[in-house]
Amino acid sequence: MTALLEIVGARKAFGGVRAVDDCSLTVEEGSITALIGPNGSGKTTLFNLITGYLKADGGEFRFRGRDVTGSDPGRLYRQGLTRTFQQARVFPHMTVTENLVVAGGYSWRDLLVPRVLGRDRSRADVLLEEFRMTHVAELPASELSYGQRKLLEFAAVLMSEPRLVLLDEPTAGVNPVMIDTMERHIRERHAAGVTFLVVEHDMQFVMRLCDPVVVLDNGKEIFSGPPSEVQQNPLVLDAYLGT
Amino acid sequence: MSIRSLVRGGVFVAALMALPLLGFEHWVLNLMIFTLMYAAMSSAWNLVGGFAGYPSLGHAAFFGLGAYFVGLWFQHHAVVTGYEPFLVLPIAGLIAAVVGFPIAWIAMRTRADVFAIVTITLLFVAQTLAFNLDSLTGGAQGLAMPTPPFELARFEWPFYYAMLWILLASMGITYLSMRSKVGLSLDAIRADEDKALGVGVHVQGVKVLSFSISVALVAMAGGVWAYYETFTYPQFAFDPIITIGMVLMCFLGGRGTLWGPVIGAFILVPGQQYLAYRLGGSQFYLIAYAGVFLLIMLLMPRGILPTIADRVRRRRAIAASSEGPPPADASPPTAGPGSNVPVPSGGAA
Amino acid sequence: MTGSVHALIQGVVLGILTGGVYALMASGQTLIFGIMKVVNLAQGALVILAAYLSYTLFTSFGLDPLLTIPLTTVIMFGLGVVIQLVFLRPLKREDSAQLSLLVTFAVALLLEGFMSVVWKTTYRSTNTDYANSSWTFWGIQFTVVRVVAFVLSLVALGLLFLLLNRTKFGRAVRATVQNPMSAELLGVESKRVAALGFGLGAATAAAAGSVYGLLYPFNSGSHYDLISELLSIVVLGGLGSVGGAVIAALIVSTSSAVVATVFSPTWSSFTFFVILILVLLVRPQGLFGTVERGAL
Amino acid sequence: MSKANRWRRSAMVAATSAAVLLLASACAGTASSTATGGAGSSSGSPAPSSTAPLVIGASVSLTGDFADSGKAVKAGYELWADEVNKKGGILGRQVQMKIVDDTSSPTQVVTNYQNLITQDKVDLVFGPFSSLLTIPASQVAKRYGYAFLEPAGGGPKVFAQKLDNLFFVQPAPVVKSGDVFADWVLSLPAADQPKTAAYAELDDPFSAPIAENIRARFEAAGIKTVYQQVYPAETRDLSPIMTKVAAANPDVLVSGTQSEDAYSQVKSLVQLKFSPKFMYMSNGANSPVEFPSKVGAANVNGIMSAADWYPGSPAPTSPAFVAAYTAKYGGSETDIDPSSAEAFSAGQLLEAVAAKTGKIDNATIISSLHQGSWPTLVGNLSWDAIGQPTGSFSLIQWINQKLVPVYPADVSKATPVYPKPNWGG
Repeated sequence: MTALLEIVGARKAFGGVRAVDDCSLTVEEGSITALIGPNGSGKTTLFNLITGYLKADGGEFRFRGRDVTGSDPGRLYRQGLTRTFQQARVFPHMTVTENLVVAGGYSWRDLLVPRVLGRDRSRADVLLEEFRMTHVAELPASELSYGQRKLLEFAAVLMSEPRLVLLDEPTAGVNPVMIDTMERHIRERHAAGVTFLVVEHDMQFVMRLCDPVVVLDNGKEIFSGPPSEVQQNPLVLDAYLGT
Repeated sequence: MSIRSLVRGGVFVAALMALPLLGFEHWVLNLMIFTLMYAAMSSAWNLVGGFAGYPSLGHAAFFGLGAYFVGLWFQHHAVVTGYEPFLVLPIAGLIAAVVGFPIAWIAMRTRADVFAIVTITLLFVAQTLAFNLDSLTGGAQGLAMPTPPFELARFEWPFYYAMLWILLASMGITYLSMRSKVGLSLDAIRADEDKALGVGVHVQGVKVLSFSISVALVAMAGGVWAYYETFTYPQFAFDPIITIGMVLMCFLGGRGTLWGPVIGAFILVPGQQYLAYRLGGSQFYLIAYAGVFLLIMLLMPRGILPTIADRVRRRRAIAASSEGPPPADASPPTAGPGSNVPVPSGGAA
Repeated sequence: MTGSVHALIQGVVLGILTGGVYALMASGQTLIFGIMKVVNLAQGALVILAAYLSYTLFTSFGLDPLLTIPLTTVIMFGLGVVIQLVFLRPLKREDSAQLSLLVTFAVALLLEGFMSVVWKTTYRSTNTDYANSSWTFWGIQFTVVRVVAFVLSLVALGLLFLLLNRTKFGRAVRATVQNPMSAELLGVESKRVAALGFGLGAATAAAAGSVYGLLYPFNSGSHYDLISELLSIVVLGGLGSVGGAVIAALIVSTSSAVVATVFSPTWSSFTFFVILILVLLVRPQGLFGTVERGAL
Repeated sequence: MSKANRWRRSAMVAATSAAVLLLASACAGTASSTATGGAGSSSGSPAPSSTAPLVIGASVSLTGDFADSGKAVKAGYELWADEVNKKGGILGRQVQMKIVDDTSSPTQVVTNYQNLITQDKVDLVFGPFSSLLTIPASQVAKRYGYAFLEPAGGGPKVFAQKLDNLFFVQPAPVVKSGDVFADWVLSLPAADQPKTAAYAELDDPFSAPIAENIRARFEAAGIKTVYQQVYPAETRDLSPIMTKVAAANPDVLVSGTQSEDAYSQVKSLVQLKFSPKFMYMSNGANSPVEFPSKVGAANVNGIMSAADWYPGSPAPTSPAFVAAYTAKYGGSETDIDPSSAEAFSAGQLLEAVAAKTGKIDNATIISSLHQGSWPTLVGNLSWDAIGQPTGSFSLIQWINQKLVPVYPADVSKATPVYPKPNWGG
């Protein structure tokens, strides 16, 4: 396997607090890498640095072998790096189909074509079928349940056929049935060749799905390895239990 | 929907086109000129303030730019037929767009609230420039326009139709952008700009584009206004109250809608001008005005159109549910699991 | 030439002395933004209202405008709380930034209408017996009113600082400014803080208004002059940063006074706008603002 | 309502003041003459019968920047209507004023005159307040052939329109209102004349041009300009400029001011302890109550200004005007804004035209006023082809804390005091 995403020495401080402190991390092509750590360990900040929402104070970011340090989220998206948000951010006043189409990526030249073209719709329909959401295709996203919104957000980022998807707590606030649904979709997509980096608190979910697991504490990577070893690692135990 | 909106638009355009032919008194046409002007500008403002969600408070800077451009052009060119000032309007619009582009590029890097402040600052910069570049603008002495040589009976017609064309252009652009990916992008930007950026929407480009088009339309209206007024002055052309008018009408009618700003203008402009004419002497004019303003904001924060549309939809839904099972595609989603989870409001908590 | 050096120094002195008053007005403005994310377009009108209050207390009861500040502060605080409860609290979260702009503008109009009914539209100024006195040091004029205004503003800002840093309420306010969500998690009642914070912002207008009335003639429409300057100051300083507002106020008033004295008053307001645009080019968040992006 | 215009609302309050001519009894006697059709309106208003009221429309600013002066103008118009109606109206027709608010907005002022003329079909119109609103308004009036008597729009751009239906009801265009000061200074013995001059000018159509006009005269006469500065209307703080004036140490300070800036100038000079030998302020200093109250009564002495009407005006019918004013509005003579007096004069001109021609329609008014001079109490008002009055103002000076006309000789009630006493003296 080759490295799809490489981070070397990323740093980010807010005021005096070092949220991410000399953090290095590699996501192998074809993996479902978990990123875990106690609250405040810098997971979300690291996500924001990777996806270009925050500018790092230092460090280097490489995606598909290219230096992408300082790229904005849109550019990374077009290169195949995309993410979901913890709070299921969808566009509430747009229909489910439009939510997918807007994320499908269109160039400058396409700005004046209709909102939803025939080919946009057929692409969206395939995904909606896969996610079993065809019946809500024309509803505004605001009328979906929270779990459905999470699915919609996930489906939307797939519109652009990404190489790497960063999932920020895909199961947070979602009922058990929906967790299974989410897990199934991740597996299917993984099988289709998409790499995942997942921040997650649900350890059972992580253990079932992910390999390797990366543990972050105080903005640093303290462990990286297969899930079976995580629970035995003294550093990780320290970090979670606090000493 | 498309047939109905076509009919609605056709009736609207035909009625306005025919209005001067019906032999109204001058004062009616005069009132209509200002109504159309504000409808056009509010509609143009809507592109940025309504659809993109960036409340510009500086649009009057471009109104003034258009007014001064027309005034200055005819310091050096003669007016013979009287129609020349209308012919240079596209140039005024182009200049406004070119000037607006870099300004939007800088100002739209900030958040919406800072953007509002930066644009109002821009308005005062423009006003200061108009006052201080007196060798160019005539400064505090004001700038006289050529006197329109039209015959009295149809004096208002050219101004009326010029304003009407700008309104139709503005509404046409709004309609097209709503139906195209521009509108899709703007909807996404307004709802959640960060998310939009993260799914590859050309956020900055679309915002700047809509700003440029918007201010170009406003500048053209400014040019017509100055010619009609026959005189312009920095304080009058670069007046915050002009921006506030556009914003208020847009909010009143319903921002982010095609007809909202037009409805807002058709209510507010005649209302205001009539009130000022009939009862303006009252000391309580300003208090009453502010009171109405506040009531609208608190009771109909989304504006008339969306509020009415909501009510109609709800009534229909109630009617439908009492008559029989709702149509399948309109039923609330119950199939998906997890529907018991509380739904956080808005995109960004 | 010594003449121009002298003028420069005089300009700087004037600017700094005036800057204190602006700092006071802007601190209230920026505080309200920090707590509620509301750009308060009524702040200028509140200052003018306070100026009228102290003017009336002075002309009707002969009370010195500086001595009545505690009284006007209480009144303005109450008014601020009422405005927040009646007009701002009902706004829905969605769009509240845009709507609050318009609502506070409407409140400004309402106050203006009210003031023009009560006090008419003639210009007023609070002319105390020390209004025309000045001290001269090294050939530089220090007008008594300005020095008093400056000192007073420092005192008021000092009290504000103490309030924010040494009281429980102040800690709640600062926590809300930094992160409303976690502040709520920590048990801060954000609604109460918002109401009291708006009151506090309005209260700073009391002292500022008394001083403003001493320095300049004003009428009910004067708030338009103020608001654009105040907004620019808070943007320059970074929305929500009290320290930034103070520094920005000094930059603004000093640069305009210096340009007015050394070059020409015609360009003094313009200079400051140029500074604002330049700062925003380099740092869109203002001098001391922090980057915020949605709910990241 | 904009940043740049603190003073514009009080612009021309005292911009020039007009001595009011109560053409009182002269007109009263002619009330029975037969009036023919009213307006020369081409919009086809029905010809009113000879007893129908004579409706006169005017738009003034009752809210917004110009509200203060607008209200003073309204008071003058309405006072005149009351007075003329007491005498039986004009040519037997009762005068009815229709006054509407233009909110100090150029858009509204156009709407208002359009409405007055084409909707309400008033017989005659009077002007609004401020040159800035007079220009668009006069164009509307011109279009419909209405005579445009306007008491408050005397800026250069008003006359640049070259309208033949417009008449500025003051003794001279704003620009020339300071000529009387230049006349006086240059009439002094050479040894007494100032050698150096400073000019501080508010940048608006009613202030800076006055000072510039004086400067041209002074420079031609060899008085050296040591400092000249135009400041924008939003300048709240005049101490920087006054600091420079003091540093230049001129013999004469000529200030093109409105009102608040005049007070601020004086206050700064007092604080700076600099008192020039001669001091002229185009406006502000001619306000009998406000000026001493704002700058301190002890500081007014020696300051000069120009006026057309002022308390104690030597105009023979001024007492009658004052009596009527105080009876209707209360207060005392010193509370009367000269703008009210100027507005009143506009009405008096109508009476005079009616008395002379027996007609009161727009065409008659326009042609009549272009000929001869109209015996008003400030001398005779007469106009050139584009509505510029050809008379001159009176020079007034604060002597012993009272405003007294000092020049020219025919109105003078005291000898001008110079050099100006020091502050507080």
